[in-house]
Amino acid sequence: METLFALATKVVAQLQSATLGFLIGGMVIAALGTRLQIPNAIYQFIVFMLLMAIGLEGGMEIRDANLVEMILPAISAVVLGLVAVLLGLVTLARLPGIKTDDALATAGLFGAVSSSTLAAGMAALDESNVPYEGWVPALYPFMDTPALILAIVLATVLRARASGEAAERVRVWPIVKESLQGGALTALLLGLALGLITRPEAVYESFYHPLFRGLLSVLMLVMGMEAYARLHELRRVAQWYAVYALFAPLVNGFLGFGLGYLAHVATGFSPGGVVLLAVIASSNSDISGPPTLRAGIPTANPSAFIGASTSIGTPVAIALGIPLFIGLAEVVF
Amino acid sequence: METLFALATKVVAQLQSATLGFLIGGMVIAALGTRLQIPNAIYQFIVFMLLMAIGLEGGMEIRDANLVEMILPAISAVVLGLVAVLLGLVTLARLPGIKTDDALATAGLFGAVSSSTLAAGMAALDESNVPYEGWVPALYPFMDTPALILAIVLATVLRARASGEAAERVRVWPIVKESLQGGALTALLLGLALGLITRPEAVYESFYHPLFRGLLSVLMLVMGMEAYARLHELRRVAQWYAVYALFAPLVNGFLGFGLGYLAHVATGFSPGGVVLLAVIASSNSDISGPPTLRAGIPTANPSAFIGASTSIGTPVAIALGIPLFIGLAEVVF
Amino acid sequence: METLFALATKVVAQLQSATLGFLIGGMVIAALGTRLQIPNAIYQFIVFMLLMAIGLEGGMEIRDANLVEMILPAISAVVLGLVAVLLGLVTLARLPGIKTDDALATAGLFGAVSSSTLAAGMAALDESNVPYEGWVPALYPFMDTPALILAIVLATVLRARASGEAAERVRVWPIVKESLQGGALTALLLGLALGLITRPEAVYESFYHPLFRGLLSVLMLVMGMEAYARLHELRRVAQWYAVYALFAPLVNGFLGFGLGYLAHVATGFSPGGVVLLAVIASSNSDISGPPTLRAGIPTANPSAFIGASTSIGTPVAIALGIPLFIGLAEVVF
Amino acid sequence: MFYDVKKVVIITEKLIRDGVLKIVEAAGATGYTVHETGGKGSRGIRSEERPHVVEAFFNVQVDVIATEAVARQIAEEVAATYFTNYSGITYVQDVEILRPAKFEHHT
Amino acid sequence: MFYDVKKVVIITEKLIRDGVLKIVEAAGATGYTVHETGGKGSRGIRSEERPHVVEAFFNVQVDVIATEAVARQIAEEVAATYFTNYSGITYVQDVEILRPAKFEHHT
Amino acid sequence: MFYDVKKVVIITEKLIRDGVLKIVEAAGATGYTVHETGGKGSRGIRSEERPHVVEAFFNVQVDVIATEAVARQIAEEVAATYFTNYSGITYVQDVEILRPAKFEHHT
Ligand SMILES: Nc1ncnc2c1ncn2[C@@H]1O[C@H](COP(=O)(O)O)[C@@H](O)[C@H]1O
Ligand SMILES: Nc1ncnc2c1ncn2[C@@H]1O[C@H](COP(=O)(O)O)[C@@H](O)[C@H]1O
Ligand SMILES: Nc1ncnc2c1ncn2[C@@H]1O[C@H](COP(=O)(O)O)[C@@H](O)[C@H]1O
Ligand code: NA
Ligand code: NA
Ligand code: NA
Repeated sequence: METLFALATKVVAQLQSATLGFLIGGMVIAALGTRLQIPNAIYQFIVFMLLMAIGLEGGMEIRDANLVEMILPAISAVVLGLVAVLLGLVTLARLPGIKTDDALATAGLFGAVSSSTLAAGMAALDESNVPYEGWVPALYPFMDTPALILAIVLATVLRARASGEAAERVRVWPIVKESLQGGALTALLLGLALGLITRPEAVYESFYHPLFRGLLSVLMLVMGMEAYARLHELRRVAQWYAVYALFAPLVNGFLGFGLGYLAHVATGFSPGGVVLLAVIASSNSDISGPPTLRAGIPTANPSAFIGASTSIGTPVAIALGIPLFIGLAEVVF
Repeated sequence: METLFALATKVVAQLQSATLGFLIGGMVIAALGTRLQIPNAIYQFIVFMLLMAIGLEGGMEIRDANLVEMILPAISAVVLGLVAVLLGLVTLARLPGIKTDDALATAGLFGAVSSSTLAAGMAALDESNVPYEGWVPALYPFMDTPALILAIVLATVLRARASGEAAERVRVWPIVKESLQGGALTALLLGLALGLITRPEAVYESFYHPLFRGLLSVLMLVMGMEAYARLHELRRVAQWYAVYALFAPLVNGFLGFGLGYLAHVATGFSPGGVVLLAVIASSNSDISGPPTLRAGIPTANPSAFIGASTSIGTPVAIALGIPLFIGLAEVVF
Repeated sequence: METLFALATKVVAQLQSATLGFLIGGMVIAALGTRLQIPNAIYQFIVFMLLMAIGLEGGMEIRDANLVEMILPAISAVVLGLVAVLLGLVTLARLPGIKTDDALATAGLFGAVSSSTLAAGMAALDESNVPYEGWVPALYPFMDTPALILAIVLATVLRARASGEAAERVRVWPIVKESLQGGALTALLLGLALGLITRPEAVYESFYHPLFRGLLSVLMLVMGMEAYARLHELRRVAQWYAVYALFAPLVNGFLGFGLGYLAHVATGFSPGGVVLLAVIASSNSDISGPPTLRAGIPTANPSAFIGASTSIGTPVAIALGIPLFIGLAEVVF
Repeated sequence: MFYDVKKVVIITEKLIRDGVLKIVEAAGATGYTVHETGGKGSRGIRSEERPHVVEAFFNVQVDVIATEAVARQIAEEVAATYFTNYSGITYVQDVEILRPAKFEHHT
Repeated sequence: MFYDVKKVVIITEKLIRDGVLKIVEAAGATGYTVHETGGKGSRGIRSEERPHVVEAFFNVQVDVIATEAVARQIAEEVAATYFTNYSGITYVQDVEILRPAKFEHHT
Repeated sequence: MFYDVKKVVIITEKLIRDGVLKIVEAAGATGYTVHETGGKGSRGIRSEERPHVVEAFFNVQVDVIATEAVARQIAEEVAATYFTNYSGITYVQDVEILRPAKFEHHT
């Protein structure tokens, strides 16, 4: 009881965070019909800056990191991405009036990773003074790519089986490439490489790091406005998508917390790292996942997966998930 | 005599300010035919950043402010917006060859507020180490919206009267909404709300505040280039617009100084606050006022009001008004 | 031998610099087919920011500089721009299968100056703690404009001679104007003027200076991606262009080092200044030179000069030239 | 198989885009395409490149594929409603399309 | 001297731009022009202004000048290949050009 | 009432935009509309998306509504003046407009 109360207090306190304020503020002003626009060029650049910062820091940390400590979390990330898709297949896809393709595309998106949620989680941990291994955010692709691939492969196989034809062999490598070539993942991976190989300390400390929190606030505003703008797409599709989008981030997140906890016990994964793994699992891809899925499962209706992800999944992951996992960590560790 | 001399010295010293340098530099390079362009996306983002910064600071200050002290300045702001329009009606509108609609739209613009001039005023006060209440910039909408509304209502009523028809009731609420939904005001109001409700100190101190002065320098450059580019529009219309644009900022500004002074005597409004109120009054809307007026008074010729405002009004308010009001404050207080 | 070894060590150490890492990283991700894009608006703004920073610092330094010390380096800059074009005429233009017009346009580009290389050189000197006179980057136009003019004039004269007609008098002033009106040079010259006349210390220290290195890293990424993207243009033209583009930056740079050394002996030009003069000479215009040349020598094939410059010249100047000249300075001085 | 229908184009101030689109939809068009443009006409130059210091003061072009009747009605209604006070032009062109049902109003 | 040829226009999701351009080139067109646009059709609004939070989810318009046969083939092939799963329209127009050799396939 | 006139379209390098617009105005056109575009033709790909590291090296499209004579003259003059050294295409189309006086030269 007491711990539940402590958890609730923690969650409420998080609601005063500026990060969340910008997200909710974005929804509110969009609902009020503002003409304010953050230009697309600025949005794209912010995403680049955040992921480059994440990559650079990850790369510099990995230089001195104990690689053995990274094995369990990395495997957990892959497992979480795959499990999220399978969970979608046995829940969402079985609901009345839901097409399997649409369900798999949606589950793929929720298994994949959102850079904005990840960055918001990092900022929240920093504000709460909870340290974590600098390479944790770099687990992003370990969860993102497997989720997208599994969703596309399953959809292709099931579609073939349904039409009675022999399933055409799905070529996985083009999907991996397509996924890694996305702007966000490229920035992350390039940052990782530069952090590992070159000496970017000066530019990181003078530019990417100090601007991180501020750029994140602008990104939150954009995500909030976008969440509201996409609501109408959600209204076109079955309400089960909204229900799924409400629960999937929390379920995926708690699974992430659980696997992270095992890594904590086994190889000393830090509490902050556990929280961040949960946040990554809880997040759903809002930037580069959709086109990969649209190309890979062309028969799926984008209104279903994008509305659910952008309008409900991301706000739930940020506004509920992050404070919940931080609160849980304070209770558990 | 001596005070006049002191005032003149002060004004000349201000001319070396970088803010003004960028404004004048912008005019000069535009006149020389430069191909330099500050991209539109950057310009829009700068306006967002400046107004979000102003809003956040205002909101954080209002938290601890004595609300009673804000009453007189807020009322003054409303009065100044309305008086500016009425002054335009009894001066500009009566001049030979000036259509009433055009005059009212112009006076509405000069009654309204410019975020660039406001930000330049804040920077100038900071440079001169003159403190002011952090909520003063948030008076912006108290002057802006009433001025735009009064101009539109008067134009509609007078047009109806002129055509002998019964005046259609002007619906004020849509104009208020349209005005507040503009990008600049939304950013300001959202910042205010976030400053009041959430805890944005960290993001403000690490991002919005340190970038303020630099972004302002770029905005000044844009405003200078734009002032030159719009000159040709001014040439298409009666010269009275240029004359009005030369005097209105100073007259409106001195009225602002006067009302601010009364608030100083009555409820201790700071000298810096008085200057800033004068600067706001002196400024004319160059961003979001024009489309509101164009929609509200469609019969008015945009070349008249935009040329006068952008090419003469804003440079006069920044280059003459700001140093003048700061100088006056040093003499008066 | 030992000095050669020291030089090699130095060059290798520079290869770990983040600046270079971003450049090479850009090429690699472009080759891997990334969809990452730095928006054009951001790119244009970065160029503005870097050149405004260079200009402001130059202007502030010239205020207190001994003007006599600037004479020799300035003359050297002009000479280097002209010599580079003439060298191109007696080498590249004489090669089999090379049209004179194409050769002159290419040599003009290599005689002109690249702001990205210049900024990379400044960052490298800062990292190596080698000081230089703050006005050296402002030598840019002294080399850039003469090179472009000479290339255009020679092409016009030789074309007329070839066609047997009397050469139409080339009007030089329009070319000078066209060159100085380019976005990059305008920003530099405006910055110089503002640095000289106004007091931009505060805005420079709070904005332009701290962002310099970070914005440069993004620019390097763009230049790397662009270098790869333009390779296919190079493949359309004679291989001599690639050969020229490999050697011209080094030859021009060593000439710059040589003239700078003379100025060092004669009027105490600093070792850092000598390096930077070599870097400027070594650089080739990738932004504003091409359209000036396209307009001035319309018969030249842009694939020849742009491919050579962007795909080979700039990477060579940055990746080989800068470490070489810094290393040489450590050996020589 | 190709079918003959019309394309109506409206180039006008961005400010009145929403009003134009309302007319387009009310007339029964099944869709539209919007471009941002700059241009020059009787009321001076509008540029899509320069910072729009004055929010919304540049041009949009709206293209609508529709049946002849709908296309002509849109052109006439937009011109009648807006072109006294706002700058703009409109024109109609022949086009051939593949799926006529896609461009007819579903009532 | 002006010569009669055709212009085929394709407006579709940016995502499949490269696929469309492959069809265009394979059909023998000598070039194309690409615009970024927004619009509304049977599958909802796509905007070119709002941040594309979802990468590549807005419209492109591809214009191709070609001989009548090539133009019609492009329209039909694009529609057959893509318009079941992706949103998009295509239409063909008459145009007059000056240099017919420029728009014929060089084989 | 609709009236028949022409639309001439010029797609060329941004670099020579001002020269093209001078020809357009000198020929007596009353206005023009400018789009930024990318494309591919005989001289390679030009993109409107990538950073224009080389300032001004992408395409603009200029549309001019004018009388038949003016339209054809613009097409021919632009082609003759520029298309030897610069890349570009031009074509002419039929359009129907509402206010013919708006598109005739006021002398
Ligand atoms: N003759 C024309 N040809 C092509 N576009 C035009 C023409 N006249 C006007 N326009 C476009 O329509 C807009 C408004 O024209 P106007 O109402 O004449 O100021 C201009 O900014 C141009 O984009
Ligand atoms: N009737 C129409 N007129 C003009 N453009 C259209 C029309 N219908 C669709 N479009 C364009 O084609 C895109 C895809 O249409 P749809 O496949 O109907 O969703 C839309 O976003 C519009 O840009
Ligand atoms: N067949 C074509 N159809 C449509 N646009 C074309 C065509 N050929 C060329 N263009 C456009 O005209 C520009 C210049 O063409 P070019 O002179 O052939 O390089 C290209 O970048 C395209 O935008
Ligand atoms: Na996930
Ligand atoms: Na005012
Ligand atoms: Na050079």
